[in-house]
Amino acid sequence: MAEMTVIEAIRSTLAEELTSDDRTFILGEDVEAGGVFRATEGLAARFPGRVIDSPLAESSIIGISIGAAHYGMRPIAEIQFADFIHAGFDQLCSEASRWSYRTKGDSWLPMVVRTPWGGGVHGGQHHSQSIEAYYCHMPGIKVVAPSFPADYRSLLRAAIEDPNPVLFLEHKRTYRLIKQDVDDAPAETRLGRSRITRRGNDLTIYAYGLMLHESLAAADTLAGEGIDCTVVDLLTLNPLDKETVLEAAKMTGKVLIVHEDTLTGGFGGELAALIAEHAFEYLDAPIRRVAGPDIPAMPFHHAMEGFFMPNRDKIAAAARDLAAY
Amino acid sequence: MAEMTVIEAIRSTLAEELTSDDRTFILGEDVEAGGVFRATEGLAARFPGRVIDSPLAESSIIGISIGAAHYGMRPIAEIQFADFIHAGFDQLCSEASRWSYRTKGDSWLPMVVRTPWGGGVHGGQHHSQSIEAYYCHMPGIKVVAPSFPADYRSLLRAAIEDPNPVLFLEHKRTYRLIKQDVDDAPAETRLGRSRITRRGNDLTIYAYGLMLHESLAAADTLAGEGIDCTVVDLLTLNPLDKETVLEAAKMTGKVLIVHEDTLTGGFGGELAALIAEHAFEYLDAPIRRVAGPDIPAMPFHHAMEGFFMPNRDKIAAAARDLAAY
Amino acid sequence: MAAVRTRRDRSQTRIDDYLLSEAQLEEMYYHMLLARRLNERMLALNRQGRAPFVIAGAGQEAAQVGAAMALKKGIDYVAPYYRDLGVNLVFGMDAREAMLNLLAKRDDPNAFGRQMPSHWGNRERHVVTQSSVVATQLLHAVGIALAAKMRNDPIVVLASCGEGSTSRGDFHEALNFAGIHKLPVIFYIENNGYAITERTDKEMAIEHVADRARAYGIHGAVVDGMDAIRVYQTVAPAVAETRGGGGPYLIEAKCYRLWAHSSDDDDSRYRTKQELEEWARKDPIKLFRERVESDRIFPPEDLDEIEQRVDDEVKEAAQWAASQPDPAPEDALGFVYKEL
Amino acid sequence: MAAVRTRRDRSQTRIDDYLLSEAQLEEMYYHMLLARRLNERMLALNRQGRAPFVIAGAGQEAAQVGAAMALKKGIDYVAPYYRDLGVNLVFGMDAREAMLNLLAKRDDPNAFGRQMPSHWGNRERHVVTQSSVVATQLLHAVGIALAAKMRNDPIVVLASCGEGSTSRGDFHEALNFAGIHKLPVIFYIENNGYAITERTDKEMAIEHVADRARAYGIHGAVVDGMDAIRVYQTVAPAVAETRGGGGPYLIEAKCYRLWAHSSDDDDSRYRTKQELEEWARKDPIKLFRERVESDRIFPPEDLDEIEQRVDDEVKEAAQWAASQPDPAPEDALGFVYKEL
Ligand SMILES: Cc1ncc(C[n+]2csc(CCOP(=O)(O)OP(=O)(O)O)c2C)c(N)n1
Ligand SMILES: Cc1ncc(C[n+]2csc(CCOP(=O)(O)OP(=O)(O)O)c2C)c(N)n1
Ligand SMILES: [Mg+2]
Ligand SMILES: [Mg+2]
Repeated sequence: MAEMTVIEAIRSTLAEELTSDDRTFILGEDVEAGGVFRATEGLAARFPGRVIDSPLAESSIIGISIGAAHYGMRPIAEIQFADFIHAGFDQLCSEASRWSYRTKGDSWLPMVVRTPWGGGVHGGQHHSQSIEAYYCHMPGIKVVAPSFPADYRSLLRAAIEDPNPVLFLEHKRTYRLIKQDVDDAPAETRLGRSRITRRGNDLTIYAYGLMLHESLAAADTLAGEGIDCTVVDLLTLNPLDKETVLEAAKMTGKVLIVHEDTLTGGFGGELAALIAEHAFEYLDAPIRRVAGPDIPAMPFHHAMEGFFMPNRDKIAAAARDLAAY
Repeated sequence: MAEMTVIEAIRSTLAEELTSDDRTFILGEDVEAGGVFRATEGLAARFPGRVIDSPLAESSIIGISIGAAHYGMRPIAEIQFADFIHAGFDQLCSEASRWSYRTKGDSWLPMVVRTPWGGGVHGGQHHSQSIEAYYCHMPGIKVVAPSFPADYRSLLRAAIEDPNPVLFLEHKRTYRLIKQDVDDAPAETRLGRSRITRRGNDLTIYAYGLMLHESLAAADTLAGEGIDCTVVDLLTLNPLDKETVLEAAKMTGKVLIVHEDTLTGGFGGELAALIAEHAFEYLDAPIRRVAGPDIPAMPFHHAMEGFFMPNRDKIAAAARDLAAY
Repeated sequence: MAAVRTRRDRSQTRIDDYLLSEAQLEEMYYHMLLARRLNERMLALNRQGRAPFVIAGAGQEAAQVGAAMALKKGIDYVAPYYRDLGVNLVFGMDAREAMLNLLAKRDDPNAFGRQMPSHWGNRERHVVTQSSVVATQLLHAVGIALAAKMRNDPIVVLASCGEGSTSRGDFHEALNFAGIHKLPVIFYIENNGYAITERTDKEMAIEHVADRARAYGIHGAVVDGMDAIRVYQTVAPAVAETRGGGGPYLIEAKCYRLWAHSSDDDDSRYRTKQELEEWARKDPIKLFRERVESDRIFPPEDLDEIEQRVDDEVKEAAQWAASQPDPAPEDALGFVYKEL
Repeated sequence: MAAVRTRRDRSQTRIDDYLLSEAQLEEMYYHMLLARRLNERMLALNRQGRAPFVIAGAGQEAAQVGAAMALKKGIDYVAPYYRDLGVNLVFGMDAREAMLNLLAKRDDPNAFGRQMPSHWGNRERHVVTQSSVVATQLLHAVGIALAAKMRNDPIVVLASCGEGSTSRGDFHEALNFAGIHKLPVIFYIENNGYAITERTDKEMAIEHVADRARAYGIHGAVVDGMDAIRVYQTVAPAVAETRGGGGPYLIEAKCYRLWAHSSDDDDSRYRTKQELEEWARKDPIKLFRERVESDRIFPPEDLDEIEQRVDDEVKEAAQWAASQPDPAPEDALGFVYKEL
């Protein structure tokens, strides 16, 4: 048992995977020097030739990883900030997501694209974005967004071992903020499973990333007020664990969906639609969403950033309304 | 009054706008020779220097249009197939969508990106895609998807005159399929408004593009069976006309959302979420969606294409279930 | 590679002028001709309403077959583009498979009916699966070459595309990365003068795409892509050099698109009959036959016999493929994710 | 352009060796120095916890000010990148505005607190708004130039970025289009040796970015970016030529990033003190002062006075800006769409 931050969980898992599977390698900007968040610190020296600085070109980071994965390697690409993945959208959408489908499984791509996402770090418009909605609408790509260090470890390992392209989202605000005692033994988390982290009968909150922690904090506060929340840590966003999602909705009949991403067209819409179709008869209240406002991306100034970011207070306020409905 | 196909409506509107506003020009692949769908046929000769062949490079088509719009022109970019816009995702998301926001209106972009989308034309994976969900999650971009020639005319004009970037989606299957008598006088359609095309008390169908026509056909069939449908032609998808959407849902209490795009993370999720939050008390049945299956994109072979495409029969079947609920 | 049924045992010894043996020359002719005849049959089927879409390589057979023959089948990789039927034939596709692909049959080994025709791919044969999006494959080729270099596998990757496709950012990013890491890649540009309706001057302000090699610190070469032998003689040494660690090549084969862009295109709106006729005189298959005939490599009867064999194969393949099963509607599902 | 308060009326006549007048040389020194002192103050504020983020142009002032001065203010356009404080000062930003921008104040005319500092933009001043995504602005510059050419407006657009940013596809697409249409654009690469931690050899296999000009049929030039006068002398004729229809230029200014990448970066992990010290000797501001002093353009007191004036302005601006209003939380809303 050791206490680990999120970034330590990631770094240690990368080191373990580089050790145990010589098909793995890391490709990304500045990764040899350790990367801007130091996720790859020390790895270039330990694994010579297997931690590779790419030129400043995101389409190539993804496209080259595709080629290497096709050849049988297990590339772990790093996109320095999720905000810069957009130039790689075409390679992910037109190529990676369809590699297996269009060859009926003759070819496949065991590759991971790791990238720091999310706000609350004074990153402004281009260092704070949530990108999951785009990739949750891309069958063929798996999207993972853990919240706790232990899950970062087990899901990153699972992502690397998965024969499909996995977008591995690391909430940058949590890198050093969230700590947890982590077992040496691999955790049980699997790709494609969500987890009911807390059980309560009054309403269900769905969240991932930083917002999962904010939701848990809100649930604590609410418990003191006699409102008992179920909190679902979604973990894998695509493909979604519909079973757990629906089970949790049916349990409480009231649901609150939380994400940092802007509201309209965000991932919460899909969750709400699923529940409104498949748990309709259990619903006791309108489906509520707490999300970023419909502006292009998070503004820089801390006052406006605070306005943008959902947090425990906004979540608790929405939950109170819902409980009272 | 003249009968016009969709493609004629587009071509004639382009000609009119090129005539009436010398800030307009067309930029895209093969547009000088008329384009692969002949939307710009004859225009290069009529408007010398204002119909410009671009190299085969989508990021540049969008990025250059941004610059020209910033300078005060009104570029009308053509992306040959919506499937190829992905390489321009970054320019649209990181740049175009935020130009006004990030300068607090100091700068703005009167530009249109026209592109043929949708399936049912034997186009396979890369000539059939629906792309609206990505751009409906991009505040700052307007997304328009008409269905009838008259609306193509009025909305294309409105898009060109709008001071914001507009993604103008042209369903390629309807180009020559759908005809309508079109007034000389401009139609009333405005950006940002949906239309209740047909009124009925039993349930509400939402659709756009080819699926609007399929939904109307389904509604005809259903009327013969005593099921009266309201059909909403969404027209502008982003920003959405929430008022009309909610009004139509409240009117019937049962809703069926139809789109060609794949289900999960599609635009239908947002519609469902809105309704499940803001019309919850009016709902008499689960919110149903008819959409493409969760595969990366439409397969080529006609049998599999048919399997993919929603159509009047699938819509009618879902509507019958819903009516019986 | 599909066995080429030679009429008699051709000599394996190099003919000095050619740097190719009789056996290789026969293979060359066979594959070029097979590509052309298949394409002709495909277009005929399209005109009869029996094949929804054809995109062909007529005029580029020499560029394709000459280059592909310079590679080691079973070892090297190709990341071809839609016109590269010739490359695929050399790499082992046969006439039947080509017809399965055209008709999007259930058992098409490229895409099982899921993609448009001419979107190649076959893992076992080292043909990288491709989409319709042009130039993306150049990066895949670089990734394969990087991986092979990391593993010390002495392979070469040939990635091809049209000259218009070099306008895309991915072209730049691919050549830049390959140059930095001195990867064993041949970027092979089939410059057929058009990108659908656009002539080369709409795509670039320079005459030779190959001149871009310098911008990446890599080797460049231009070759007459209508001459299969010259193509082979240019690509083969480049393959050897890049295999030996000499770094990537950008090779431009100058050829011509003898047909319209695709079965959906009407090229009369943007080019003249006269231009077409001029180029038809340089037809790479005609030129090849003239040369080997006048050099008396084979007796004309042998060449006629190859023609006959190709015709028979194409006919048989078209009939056979037509009777093969179509995908079922629900074959649209499955393999979205690979299960291992 | 912010009025430069000259100590006495400088001569407007060109000094032969310089191709610049006394007045221009004073302006050059003033702007370079102002850029440096502002950046120093910004970093100090960051270290005091009063400014969350600084990204500076120290070492690139000569490259920036020399190039910007070659343009016609009010007529020409710049599409700068985050290090280009010097360019912005020449184009009319003053010290107060620079500080408003640093502190993301409500009235920052670039981004009103909505973007990180050093994301410039001001429509009226012809400074194109920019994001953090590198190299996208090269295409915007091309679009402006295309529009201007269509309108017969005799303007020039200067688009700048770092050498690392030239690895992106947008660089290629921008230069290619500009070359095809012979547009009046100067692509201006400030090669400071690093892209965050990566040296130039990780970004390209060639020595000079400017050598890429040929790949696009455009002009290329390399200039010592530590020498403001040389920069001016290189860029000014290129501006004249491209304005006259001579087509685009790719100009590479060789300079050096004297500081870490940003206030968040620790450069000790990837470069040596020794390297830094060597380059510090070539500090462009020091070099400039030495040259004009030894050439006796101004008496040293004049230069001291400029220094004093700059210090005063920076101090005043920092104080003034600190007291300016912050955006309100709900200022996050609005202007998602432009209403006309
Ligand atoms: C990214 C992208 N944009 C547009 C298209 C549509 N398209 C298909 S082929 C083609 C022209 C390609 O020209 P070139 O690269 O010269 O190859 P050729 O067809 O001449 O062999 C275009 C524009 C596409 N397939 N991909
Ligand atoms: C598309 C994109 N990818 C990554 C980044 C993160 N990033 C910011 S600056 C930078 C290095 C830029 O290097 P260079 O172009 O040489 O400019 P310099 O900072 O040296 O002036 C990187 C990788 C970014 N801003 N945009
Ligand atoms: Mg071509
Ligand atoms: Mg640099």
